[in-house]
Amino acid sequence: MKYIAIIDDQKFVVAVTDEGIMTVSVDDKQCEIDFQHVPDTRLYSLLLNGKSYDLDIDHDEDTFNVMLDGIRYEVEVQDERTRRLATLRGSIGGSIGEILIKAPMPGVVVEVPVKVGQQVSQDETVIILESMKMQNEFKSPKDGLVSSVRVSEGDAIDQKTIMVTIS
Amino acid sequence: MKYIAIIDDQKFVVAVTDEGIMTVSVDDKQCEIDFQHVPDTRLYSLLLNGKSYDLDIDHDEDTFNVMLDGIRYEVEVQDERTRRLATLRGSIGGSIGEILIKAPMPGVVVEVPVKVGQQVSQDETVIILESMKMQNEFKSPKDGLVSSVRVSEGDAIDQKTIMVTIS
Amino acid sequence: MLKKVLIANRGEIAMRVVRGCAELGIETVAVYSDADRLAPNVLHADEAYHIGNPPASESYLCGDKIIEVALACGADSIHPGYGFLAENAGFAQAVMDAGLIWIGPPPHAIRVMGDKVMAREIVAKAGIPLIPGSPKGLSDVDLITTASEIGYPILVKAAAGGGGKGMRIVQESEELPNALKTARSESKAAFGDDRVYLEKVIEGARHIEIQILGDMQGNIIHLGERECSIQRRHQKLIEECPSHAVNEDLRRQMGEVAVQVAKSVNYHSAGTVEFLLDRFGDFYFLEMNTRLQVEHPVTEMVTGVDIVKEMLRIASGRRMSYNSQDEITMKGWAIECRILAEDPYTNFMPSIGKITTFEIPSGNGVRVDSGVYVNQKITPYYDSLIAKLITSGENRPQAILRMRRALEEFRLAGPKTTIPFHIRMMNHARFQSGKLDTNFLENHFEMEEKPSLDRIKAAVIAATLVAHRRNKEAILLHQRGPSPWRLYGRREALNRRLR
Amino acid sequence: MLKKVLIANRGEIAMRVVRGCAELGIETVAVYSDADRLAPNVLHADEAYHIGNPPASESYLCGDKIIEVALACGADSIHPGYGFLAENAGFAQAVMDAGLIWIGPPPHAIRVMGDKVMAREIVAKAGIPLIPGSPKGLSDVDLITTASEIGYPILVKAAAGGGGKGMRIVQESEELPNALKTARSESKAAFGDDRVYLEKVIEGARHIEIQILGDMQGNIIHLGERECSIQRRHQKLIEECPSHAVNEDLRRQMGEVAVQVAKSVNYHSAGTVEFLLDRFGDFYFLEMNTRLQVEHPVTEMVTGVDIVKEMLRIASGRRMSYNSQDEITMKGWAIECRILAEDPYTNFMPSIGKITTFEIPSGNGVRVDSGVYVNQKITPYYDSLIAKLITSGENRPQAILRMRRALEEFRLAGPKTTIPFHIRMMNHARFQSGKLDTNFLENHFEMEEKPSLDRIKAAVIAATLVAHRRNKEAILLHQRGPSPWRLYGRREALNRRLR
Repeated sequence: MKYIAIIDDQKFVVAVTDEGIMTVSVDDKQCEIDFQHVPDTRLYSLLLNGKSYDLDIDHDEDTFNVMLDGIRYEVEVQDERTRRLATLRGSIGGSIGEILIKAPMPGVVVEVPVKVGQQVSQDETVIILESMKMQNEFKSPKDGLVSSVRVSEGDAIDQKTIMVTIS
Repeated sequence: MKYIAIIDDQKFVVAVTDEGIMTVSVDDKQCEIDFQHVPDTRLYSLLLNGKSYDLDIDHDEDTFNVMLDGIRYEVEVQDERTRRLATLRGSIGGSIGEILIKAPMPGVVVEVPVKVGQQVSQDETVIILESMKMQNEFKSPKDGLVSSVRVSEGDAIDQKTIMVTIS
Repeated sequence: MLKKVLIANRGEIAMRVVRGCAELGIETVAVYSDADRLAPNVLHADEAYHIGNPPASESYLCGDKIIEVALACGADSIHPGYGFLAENAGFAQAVMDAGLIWIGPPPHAIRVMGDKVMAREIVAKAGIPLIPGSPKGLSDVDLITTASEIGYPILVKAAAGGGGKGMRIVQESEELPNALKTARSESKAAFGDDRVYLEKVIEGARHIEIQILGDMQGNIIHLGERECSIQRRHQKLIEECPSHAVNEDLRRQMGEVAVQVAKSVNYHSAGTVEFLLDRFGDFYFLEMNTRLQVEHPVTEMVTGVDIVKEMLRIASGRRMSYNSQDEITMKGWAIECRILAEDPYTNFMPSIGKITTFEIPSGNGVRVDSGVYVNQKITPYYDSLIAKLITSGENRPQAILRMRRALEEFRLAGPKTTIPFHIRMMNHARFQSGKLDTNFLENHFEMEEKPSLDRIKAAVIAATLVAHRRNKEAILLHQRGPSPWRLYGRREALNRRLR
Repeated sequence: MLKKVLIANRGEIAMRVVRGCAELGIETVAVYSDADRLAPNVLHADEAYHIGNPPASESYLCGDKIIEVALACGADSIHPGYGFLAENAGFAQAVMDAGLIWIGPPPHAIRVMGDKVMAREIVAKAGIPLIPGSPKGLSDVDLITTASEIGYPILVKAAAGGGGKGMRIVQESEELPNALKTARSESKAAFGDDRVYLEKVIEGARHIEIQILGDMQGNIIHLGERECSIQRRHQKLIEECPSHAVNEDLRRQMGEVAVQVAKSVNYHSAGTVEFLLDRFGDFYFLEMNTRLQVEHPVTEMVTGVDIVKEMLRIASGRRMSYNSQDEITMKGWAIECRILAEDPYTNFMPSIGKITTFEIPSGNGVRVDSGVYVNQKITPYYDSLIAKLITSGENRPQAILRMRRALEEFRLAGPKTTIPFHIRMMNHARFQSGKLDTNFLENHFEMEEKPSLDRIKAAVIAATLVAHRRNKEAILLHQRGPSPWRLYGRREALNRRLR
């Protein structure tokens, strides 16, 4: 089976066959591997051409968060089928250009310095959220228009709550 | 529900009710308890009249191995029904008096100094098993007759293999 | 000696005090909010009592309720840890008024040093050098005038503050009004007091602090310095003992000044006098922290003094274990990395979630102080400290190399943590050379780093194989039968023999 | 310096060497049997290679295969740990003949000291006191005659032995023939050599050993003593540094003798000279262990010397880090408890099974050296050592109290372990008073202890509630719906908010 793995801007073609003994090749280069899962955990051990890697892998759909020697790698893995679908979807759906600013954690809204319809520039603060005794400022990732403000000062909100949208 | 818990030679009557809030009494004395399980583990926390106990509990049928502050307690728990059954079984079945000497771990049989039909006295060595680089001598727990020898020198045996029986 | 100590705190510091008490044969009482029922300090204490809802204002900040629990369970004393009620002079007094022993400094010392402006006044009287700044409680208008007299960059600080809360650095005058507003609001939220004051920024300075220990017999000694220059938004991230910038002579000077500061408020128990040390070797008093500090372990590693046990001893009315300054010797080097639930890749954004893996490093010269457990949820109610990783060695390079080893060994999954940040720092040439100052992160540090191609490939292959396994399993859900995954690897059959 | 070290071992000592190398920036190569694919040393080494089946004779004892792997992967050196090939002079020579560096003493020293009888001869020549005993290789008949000359009790020891294997104590003459038989058979199995010899038993003696460090430049120093009197069937269970029975003067004397022993075989690397110390302060040479020892951490804690790093340094041809004996100072006290997969309640019977919980203690003064992981199966193929728990403190009582705290914190479930034994020892008045000898366990120790009624009740209630839960769930399997168990406790509803 062929997979495309993307990490930052690098793309790798990984071919896995598992008739009898599993073999893996990366960009057509065959690797000697031994891959083991520690039962009941998210831990894996990979011996790759003799080198030993101790990994903690968490995933969410096609995105894999790999922790290796304390460093996190975000790998997107697509097989050929999902990749074709994704390309299709991308070209049809296009980007509407609306950005949702979500709360990455529960917290209390301290201040909302913007209003619906207001023009904001990139890096302008659109919301201040307090969590773990710290105030965190959320900034607009681009120049745009505030298309909605869904929270108010003092609101205790859950993780992933959409706070503001910019279009 | 009423349970009988036996530890060494001490016996306790534990009554548990769980309509609404759970209450527990031991030998008719009511206890204030808060009992919590750490998810996905064998660990429990018991607050008993304010005192905090951190426990690791493993069980096998009605025998519970409780580790508390590094010490192991073996508790047998019976509800009234199983207790009645056990008493019944005990009085009918009786003790045949045959003792099975089982291997507590896998190992290699080093020596079998006894033969079938031989008379042995209490604490006489009936088998020597090597495991973890140590030789362990198994002794007869009572005076008796060797009724069977099921292993030979050099055998690699599994845990719980019956090695010798004494009647 | 004390018989039963109630620990009015949570997390790693509560566990630290449980351990110290256990090692002296003193019983411990934990108090917990609903968020902490299964925390290690609750499980390892001798007794534990529920005190309220997760928000600190409904549990760990409820002084009256905590005193009530202490009296009801027969505790003879209260240790406040740090944060929460530790520097609340009113609480300290209330504990004593209830007939309990307060394991900390006298309320008067807490009160004076807790008011940063009052502290400056007392210390100035003793002839100790101070950073130019404003008096407390001025209006915004007056502060803006004073700021232009002192000159920029300038620091806005909360009069009641500590731990970086309500603190803002201001580069130029236009930014000042906004900074004052935020600082007042944070300070109000954290301490119920919105007074702020100004302080000149000394550029290129190091944060050096002296650990103090005093008993009720009037003996005060110091345990040498700690360097805490690696900070972000005035939150310490890495601390070490001793400091690369302090020699024997400077240590004696700073130590003597610190002892003088402590004496000016008749201090006893553990405390810390913080200084800025500029590039010319001159130092300025910053503030005194009238409590046990997060970073106390590095001093313990190097001096061999168990600061928590000394606090317990002193509170019981005994003399401290050391008769004079000469008995304190420093051996080797220790470094502490704060492992926080924050994501260093996204500007240290707090990260929450369940801890799914928590395996601490150990071995020679490694210490971990933590108060979390596997399956615990990191919540937004408390600060983001998960664990403190401390390593020691015969010298600074050894401690750094050991820290890198220990960081790579640490298996902590679930919330994002600062471990990658610390690994990056341990590999940082300038950090290794010891050229530190409080602006190190702003001026000399970038989180991004190009990982080796070998590691990228390993991550790519592992992720792909997990995806491949998932695909296979999805197919097999329809087909039934054993997963072919079990057949992977060359040695499965043999491994089965061992199960 | 060395570039890449192959570690020809498993378990905690392999992990110990991985850590030492990592802290010096040296790459590591693990070799593993099928039983150890997921062991921490395999996961944390830079490279790992499979060498065979679980039985040591098919993997960790295959010297040729290990040398082959080292050459193939470009390692420049081999560290043998302890056990397996560590004291195999032939292997050491083969490593050197293959052009690799042997991280250990010269093969000649291993050979001489490995033959207990040859060792006695060499040492006797140097005028060092010896315990009365027989020459090696005598027949049973001759040994029985010699035994009656020396007098009972007497010890039967394997000529090629170590670690208590092939060793038997004999109280009276009738027992001797059987003891000789067992000892020869164990020795044959363990070392392929059935020669035994006899040694007089010195009653009430302590086991005291001196840690030696020597480099190839001819410098040899000692790192003070360790006391290892707490033994069972000649297996050490608890070790400490320093010894309660050794003062400054005796330490100097024993240290000088030990250095002399090491010099008699032109020793370099780490090694240990073992003595018996009798009640009158006289000491007798027992044997020299020409390897890193299990109990080396207690010396590291007290002297601050990292013995493994020094071994690596010395093997690379450098001088050791210390120029003279004067640079070695001892500070504080350290104790090590060996956590074994043995059941102290049933006469230390080995216990196997899967490790289901493994949470190590930490905090001030606590070190754990281990090489196991959760879900690992303890197998019968290797020795029973799961972990070494080491605590240090300013003095012996502090180290003991800290050990008790750490033992109670240790959460290790699955196989039965010696933790309850160690807790019992730490609470033992005679142990606490330091009155130790090698027969301590036989004469002064009972495993049985009446636990407090409070704890018994807690165990009873907890077990009953787990049984109750199981009953409820069995009923509910028929009824469906949410388990009422989820409704237990007062705060479930609130906890849900936090999930």
